[in-house]
Amino acid sequence: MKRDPVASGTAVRSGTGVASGAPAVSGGVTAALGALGVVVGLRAVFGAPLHASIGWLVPFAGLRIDLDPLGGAFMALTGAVAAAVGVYAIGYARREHWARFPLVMLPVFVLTLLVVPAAGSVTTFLFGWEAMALTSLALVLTEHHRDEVRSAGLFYAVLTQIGFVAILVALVSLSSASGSGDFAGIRAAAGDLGPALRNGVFLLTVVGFGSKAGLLPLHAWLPRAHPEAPSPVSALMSAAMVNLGIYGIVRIDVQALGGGPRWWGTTLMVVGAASAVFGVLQASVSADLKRLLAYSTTENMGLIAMAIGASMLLGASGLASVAAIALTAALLHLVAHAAFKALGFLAAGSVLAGTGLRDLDRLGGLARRMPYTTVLFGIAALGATGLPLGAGFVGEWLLLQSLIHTPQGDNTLLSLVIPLSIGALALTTGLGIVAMVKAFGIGFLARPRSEGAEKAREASPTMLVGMALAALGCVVVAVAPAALGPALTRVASTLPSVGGDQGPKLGAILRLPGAAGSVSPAILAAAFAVAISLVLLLARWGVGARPAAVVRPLWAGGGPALTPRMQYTATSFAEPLQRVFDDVLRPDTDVAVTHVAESRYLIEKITFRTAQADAVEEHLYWPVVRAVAAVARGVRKAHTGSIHLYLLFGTIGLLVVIVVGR
Amino acid sequence: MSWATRILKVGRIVQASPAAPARTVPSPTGTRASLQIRHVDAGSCNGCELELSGAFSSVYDAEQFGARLVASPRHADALVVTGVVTHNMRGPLIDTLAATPEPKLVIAMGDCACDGGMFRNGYGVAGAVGDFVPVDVELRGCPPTPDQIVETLRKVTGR
Amino acid sequence: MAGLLFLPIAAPLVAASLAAIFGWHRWTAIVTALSAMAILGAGVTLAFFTDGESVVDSHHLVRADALSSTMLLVIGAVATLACLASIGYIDAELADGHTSPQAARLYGVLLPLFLATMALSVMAMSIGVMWVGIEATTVVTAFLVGHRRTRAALEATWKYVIICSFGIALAFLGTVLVYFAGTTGEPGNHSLDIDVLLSGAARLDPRVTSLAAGLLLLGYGAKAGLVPFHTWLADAHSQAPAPVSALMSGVLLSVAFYALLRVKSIIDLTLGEGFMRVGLIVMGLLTLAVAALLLVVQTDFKRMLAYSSMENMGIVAIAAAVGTRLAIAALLLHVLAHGVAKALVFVSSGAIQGAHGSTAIANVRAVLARSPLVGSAFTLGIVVLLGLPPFAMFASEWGVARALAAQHFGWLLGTMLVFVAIAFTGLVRAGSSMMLGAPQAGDTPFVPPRAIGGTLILGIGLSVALCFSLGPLTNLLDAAATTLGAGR
Amino acid sequence: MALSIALAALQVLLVLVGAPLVIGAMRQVRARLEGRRGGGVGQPWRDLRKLFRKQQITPEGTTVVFRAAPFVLLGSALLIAAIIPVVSLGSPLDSSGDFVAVVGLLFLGTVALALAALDTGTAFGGMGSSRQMTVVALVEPTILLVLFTLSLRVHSANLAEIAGGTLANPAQAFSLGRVLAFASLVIVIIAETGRLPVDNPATHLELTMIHEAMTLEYAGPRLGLVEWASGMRLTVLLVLLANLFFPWGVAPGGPGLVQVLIAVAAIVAKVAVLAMALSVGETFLAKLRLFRVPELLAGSFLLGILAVTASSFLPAAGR
Amino acid sequence: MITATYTGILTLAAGSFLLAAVLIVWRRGLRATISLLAWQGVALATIPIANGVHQRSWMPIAVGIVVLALRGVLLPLLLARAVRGEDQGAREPTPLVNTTAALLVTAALTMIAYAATRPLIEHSPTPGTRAAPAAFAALLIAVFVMVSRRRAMSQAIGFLMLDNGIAATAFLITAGVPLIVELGASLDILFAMIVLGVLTDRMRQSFGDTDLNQLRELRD
Repeated sequence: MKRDPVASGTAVRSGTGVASGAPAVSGGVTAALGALGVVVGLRAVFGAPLHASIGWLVPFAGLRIDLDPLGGAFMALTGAVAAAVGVYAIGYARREHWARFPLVMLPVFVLTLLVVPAAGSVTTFLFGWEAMALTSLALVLTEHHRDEVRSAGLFYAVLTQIGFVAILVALVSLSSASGSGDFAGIRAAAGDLGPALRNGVFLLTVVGFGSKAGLLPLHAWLPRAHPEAPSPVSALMSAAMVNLGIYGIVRIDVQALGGGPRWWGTTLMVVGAASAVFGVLQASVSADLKRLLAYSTTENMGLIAMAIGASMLLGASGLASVAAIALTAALLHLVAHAAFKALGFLAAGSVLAGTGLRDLDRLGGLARRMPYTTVLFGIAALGATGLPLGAGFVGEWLLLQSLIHTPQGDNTLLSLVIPLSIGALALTTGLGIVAMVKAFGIGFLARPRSEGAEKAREASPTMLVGMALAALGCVVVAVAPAALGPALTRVASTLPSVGGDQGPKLGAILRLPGAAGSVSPAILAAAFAVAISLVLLLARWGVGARPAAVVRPLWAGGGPALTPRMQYTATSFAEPLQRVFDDVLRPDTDVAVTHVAESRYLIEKITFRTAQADAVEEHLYWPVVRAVAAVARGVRKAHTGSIHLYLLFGTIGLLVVIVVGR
Repeated sequence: MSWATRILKVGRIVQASPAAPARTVPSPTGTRASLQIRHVDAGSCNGCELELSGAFSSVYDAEQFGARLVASPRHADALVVTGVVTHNMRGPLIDTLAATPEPKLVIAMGDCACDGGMFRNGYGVAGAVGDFVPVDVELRGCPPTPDQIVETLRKVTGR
Repeated sequence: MAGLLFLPIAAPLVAASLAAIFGWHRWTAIVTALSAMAILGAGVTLAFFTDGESVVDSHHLVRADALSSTMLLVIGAVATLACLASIGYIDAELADGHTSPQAARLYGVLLPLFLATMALSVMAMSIGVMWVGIEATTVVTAFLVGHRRTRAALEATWKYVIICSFGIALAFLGTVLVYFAGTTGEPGNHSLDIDVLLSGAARLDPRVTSLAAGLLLLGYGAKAGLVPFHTWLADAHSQAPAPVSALMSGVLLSVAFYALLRVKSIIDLTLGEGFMRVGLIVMGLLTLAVAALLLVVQTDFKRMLAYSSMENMGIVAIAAAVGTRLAIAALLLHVLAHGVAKALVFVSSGAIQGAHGSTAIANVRAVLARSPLVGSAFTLGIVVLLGLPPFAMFASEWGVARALAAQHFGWLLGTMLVFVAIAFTGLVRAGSSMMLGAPQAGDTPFVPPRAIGGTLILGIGLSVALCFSLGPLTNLLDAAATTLGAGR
Repeated sequence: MALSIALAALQVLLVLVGAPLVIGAMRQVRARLEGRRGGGVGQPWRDLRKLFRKQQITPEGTTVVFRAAPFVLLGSALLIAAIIPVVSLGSPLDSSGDFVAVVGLLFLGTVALALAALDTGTAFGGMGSSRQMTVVALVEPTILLVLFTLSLRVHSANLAEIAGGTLANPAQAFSLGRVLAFASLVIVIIAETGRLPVDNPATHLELTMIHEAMTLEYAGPRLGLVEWASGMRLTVLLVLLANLFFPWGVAPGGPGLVQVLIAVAAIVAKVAVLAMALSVGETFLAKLRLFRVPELLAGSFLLGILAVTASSFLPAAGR
Repeated sequence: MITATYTGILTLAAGSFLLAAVLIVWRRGLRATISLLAWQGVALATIPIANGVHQRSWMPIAVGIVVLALRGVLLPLLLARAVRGEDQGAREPTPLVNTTAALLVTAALTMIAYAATRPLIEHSPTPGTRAAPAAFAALLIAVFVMVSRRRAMSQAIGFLMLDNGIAATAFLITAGVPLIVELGASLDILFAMIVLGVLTDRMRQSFGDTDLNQLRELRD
């Protein structure tokens, strides 16, 4: 992963002499757009919906903006991420010498991200959606001089397009069947649509939006594109863009169609659970910091999809109040994920900028050279583990609560689905802890494993400010999720099946409606502080009889001084786990033994390499690709270049016409 | 379940311990009956090791007097050093002592450790333990019996 | 008004005669470019006069309605780009000694003639004359395709002429049968006129007309690159000089399709919408499938662009099959946007070919880094062709999709989009491997000739101008759809 | 309020004082079964007292993570002691933290220690950390499944509710689901607290260590905190085991003095019994090969799944 | 002209037209083929002239004369000149389909043509229309010639036959399309043949001969 300075310099600076103020302008505009998105979005959430219609934009259709609380909430969330990323990007772009093109595309990308949730019509939505795909693709390709980036870009482009096709077919069928191109109109007419259409739309949206959210099976672009994009872009993609996949599912399946039969929710839960477990498993064995974060995105989106699925399933089973808990869980976790994933990717970007590395096996010891970044990444990682005092805790807690509160004795489907979901959720949180401990512990603690890590530079002030903003978000979600309460209630009120006053109360203590169950992150945090001070007190025991504290070299087991090479690496850290999940992960291991020249019995070095292929890719994508390629080869064989054959084609056409046409 | 019945049948294996010897060595921390020991083999013939493990076995049960073998010098109050100090083990021995937190003491166990014993003039031998680290307790014997070991430890733990 | 009607045909003819007399000079080339602009200008002017009502010239020879104006716009816009690019192209060839002054003169004559025949086709009063115009394009472009006189160019030309002539001959038979179906033996000089046929369409013999419809579909389909007569397309488009490829891919296919639309509007009145619809759907889907599949295994970038044209013609055919007002308007926008984008891509691919001496995708690397202008133009063109917003082909493809859904062609839409996605994969893969990456040893920077650079900038400008909004063009497209009888 | 806070303080105190005794008792039982005399129940307390009088050594190159971990570890254990029903169902923190939060806090401590081990940058630290995290990855799901089984009847994950529910409806206490859940929770406790056969707390062979490998660099008071915390974690888990499955004797919220006294006696008795049972079990077991540990944990996960399924499909008798 | 005679002439013309086509399939020598093509052109020209005489209109007669000049004389001459350049005995090498099979295919095509043109006859059962199947059959045979012949010149001849067939069909069923269309069409054919001729020349220069099997460089 070491960057070749020459190649990077030539390609990034090619042809453009960027003024030194340009990063500030680009980042500033991005942040300002983000802030505007927050303001407008929040206004829409709290009762100032925005309507605008521009008929002359986009031929034959026109654009239409309809910002309701649901859209507003997503817009505000996107804006918040963008604001932090924008500030960060000022320093990052300067340090990485961005060319003019990405500087221009960054705010444009944010603009498209803001347009999507504000779209009031199918046309506007798809327009924004594809524009978002295009701008993000362009940004992913910023460092296109690297082979991995191009490969990632191709994956991204193709899978996004497949997803887009699914969405397009779903939305266009929906709008033509309901006779309206506006979401409002679709919503009004949704009740009269036939079940076949509704089911088709649901499946297509799960595939299409799921691909954007990184859900199985169209997830493969995510762990490629997110790591290879420049880090501010990774942050925007992983913390804001994927959310819009969830938004699509909520907007269409939950809001417009008002939910469906039970198998809808079940399907979504299965997809979500599979994504969550698969994602976290991959994350926990991944040795690339950004790839790990990207797989963690698949994991968290899977959890959110599970929550939405649960909400749909429960809503369809007539359990509105529990459904509301599940939905709140989804929304809250969405916010939490946005906060900690943005922070995570920004911090990873700082590491990349400071060391030129993202390979955990070569990092380490950053805590001393990059203390602020380390602390900030620690906050993000804590959030991602789902442990208390972290940002991810409350969302996962709510999800678990919704599952616990599902009465199920008399319903076989629920009795099957709910326990299995709990199992998946449980496995996910367990593995999530491993992944994050690895990322933080191996990457930032211990001693540097390479020269790059040894010479790490702390992030620049604007980068730190950007990260601090995201960290603030993490802390708020972790300690005071109550702050989000009013907004979430407003959003939930726009959704049928969970509407009304049934949602969980997000006060200082989170309480569930009509059920026993509560938790209070704020009080827990306070109590934890008290507990820690108590421990500080305990630690004073015997302090008078104690010799003065000293600093000593590490205990090397009696051997000579430890070298950084002797440390555990990310790969070795994950090795036991990889062994456990050998059958699922199917790693590709390769041991190469080099003997010394003189004797076969003496070994000079042993190289152990293990590569982790994506099982879904292996068993789903490539067969399809091979099949298409085989058909294509067949078609190609039919085009031999022989003019006689070509004329024969025409003749056959002529004969067919003669036979059919008469 | 045959194990259970056997345990019941055999009952206590540990031999009766004599009264606590006088506490000749000040306990490192002033705490009675708590001594964590890190064992360092500085170049032993393994005779002492055999006896040492005997001292912690069911028959002698040094643990009943508060002594326990630990894995890291950081955890230890005392180093039990066995054998002569070979050239290769001189550095590690010094390092190990340095890694041990204060207050600490060094118990040289066996004749070799105390003065080099029968290996004194070996080509690989650097010297006795006392030549490199300050020895607080000497335990003579080649090898010392478990009884002797336990007794010495009891002098330290004071139990 | 009559003068204006003849202008699009006459102006290129003048340019052709000048080139014939004086040979290839920069000024004759500029005159040719001006004649292309004249076509564009005439298209714009006529667009103002053709809101619904068609303008008919005396002698019953040429006419113009909103559809013709739209086609003139397409021809004019792409031709302007192609003619400007020709200046740089031929000058460079002459300078390198790749071409002789005689060949350059021939090129200078045939290029405007090509424009004239296309203008004639879209403005012909009679579908017979329209056929003559389209057949003439084959004759005229034959030597343009074979301009480079290599073995490959010769082979492409031969296939082009034989296959297209075969196809287009069938269209003539179809035209004759339409004439026969309308007259019961009595000859009439105006019985092939579009307006006459439209008003008398109800009296055509249905069984004869259905045979005629099949033949016309095959015949004009051959020229439009539809299966089964598509086999000439990739060869000819890849062997022709870049500006000619641009014209052929960007407009010639559309002009042929225009003919199909014209006869479709007549036949639909006789046979109902179903007949042509089935044919167009079958041919469109087959074309789309073949093009998409060949795109993913493509190793030659000019052939890739040719197959992309086929792919788009497949989409156009499906849109025509739906035939609603929205579909036709979207189709025309598609044709316009595709024309401009293809011109851009072909002209820049010419520059790439010139710099590499090869058309193999594998031999081209890091164009964006080595020649930002050419790289940007090619990339932008590809992005437009991929149907990504904010560019016009997003709007047109979305319009087609909506029209399909509105007519309950969900399965068709789905199938179409699957192939479009396959084609997307092929284009993105090839495009990114050519454009992106870091230059390696031996990859030198290159700068296209000034005229080509100018063309590229103009093309980029046109493509960008077509994003977001069409302004008054929207009304024109709507009127054009109305002239084809697309009521809904 | 004041009463409940006092009760919470009592619980914390009880666990704080009792934890070393639990460890001591377990060692003592083991020693007796091995035919030894043993160091006595108070030995861990003596060790602790000594450790707090020893020099504090900070290894070179470690960061604040290494220094803070013992505090987080012990702090989380204290907090858990305050939340869970040790003597009374009326903890002031019961509404602030339920079973999920308790499990989370438990793992927060584990994570802190694992990070501290990585922070040292020694091979053994990384090894212990890696192994511990592997165990956590498999233990956490099992705990959540057990939690789910337990909360299924009362529809709450709040510990007082669960314990109260069992008290109110004793017939439920011995359903199939709960038995399975009990079994898997026992395995989980063994794994999480590093007891045999998962980890040998008495080993000094680094290559077989899990928990010990992580603490190799700690010395003096910090080591004391870590050891103390380990004991407390074991104790609170045993308390949970006792009071969730056999809540009899636990004082209700707002109890009288007698009730509290009974509750203290009850919990001491229950934990003593459980600790001894655990210790007896340990004596008969050899340590598993490291790579067979996951099999054991997977087994407990399976038990958990079975427990959940049993509880959700088979309505309990008292329902 | 009385109708019977007119019908007879039309039938005769159409018949010899078809016969020429069949003979072209049979014969492989290029020169003989070109003579047959000229014969076919004459037969073709007979149709509009007969029409004109029958309807007493000068226009079809004029068209007929033009057709005679172009297809009966000029184009065969052009072809003959091009063939003179062929060095290998001006003989079609073994075609892709052997002669027996080719004749069988020809028969099948003729039947298809008769089946296909039924709607035409039903629409307007004039004497000309009744003869149209023969012309249509010749058209299909021409297509077959194009598909099966390997020499470039043979394919050009096939193309000319195809056009002849279309023209014959047109003359038989409609008594001629509007003049401008007819003129344009003829001009286009002329140019197309010229183009093909030039291309054949070029091919001979760059490939050495005109075997179309060499045109397999461009492929996917």
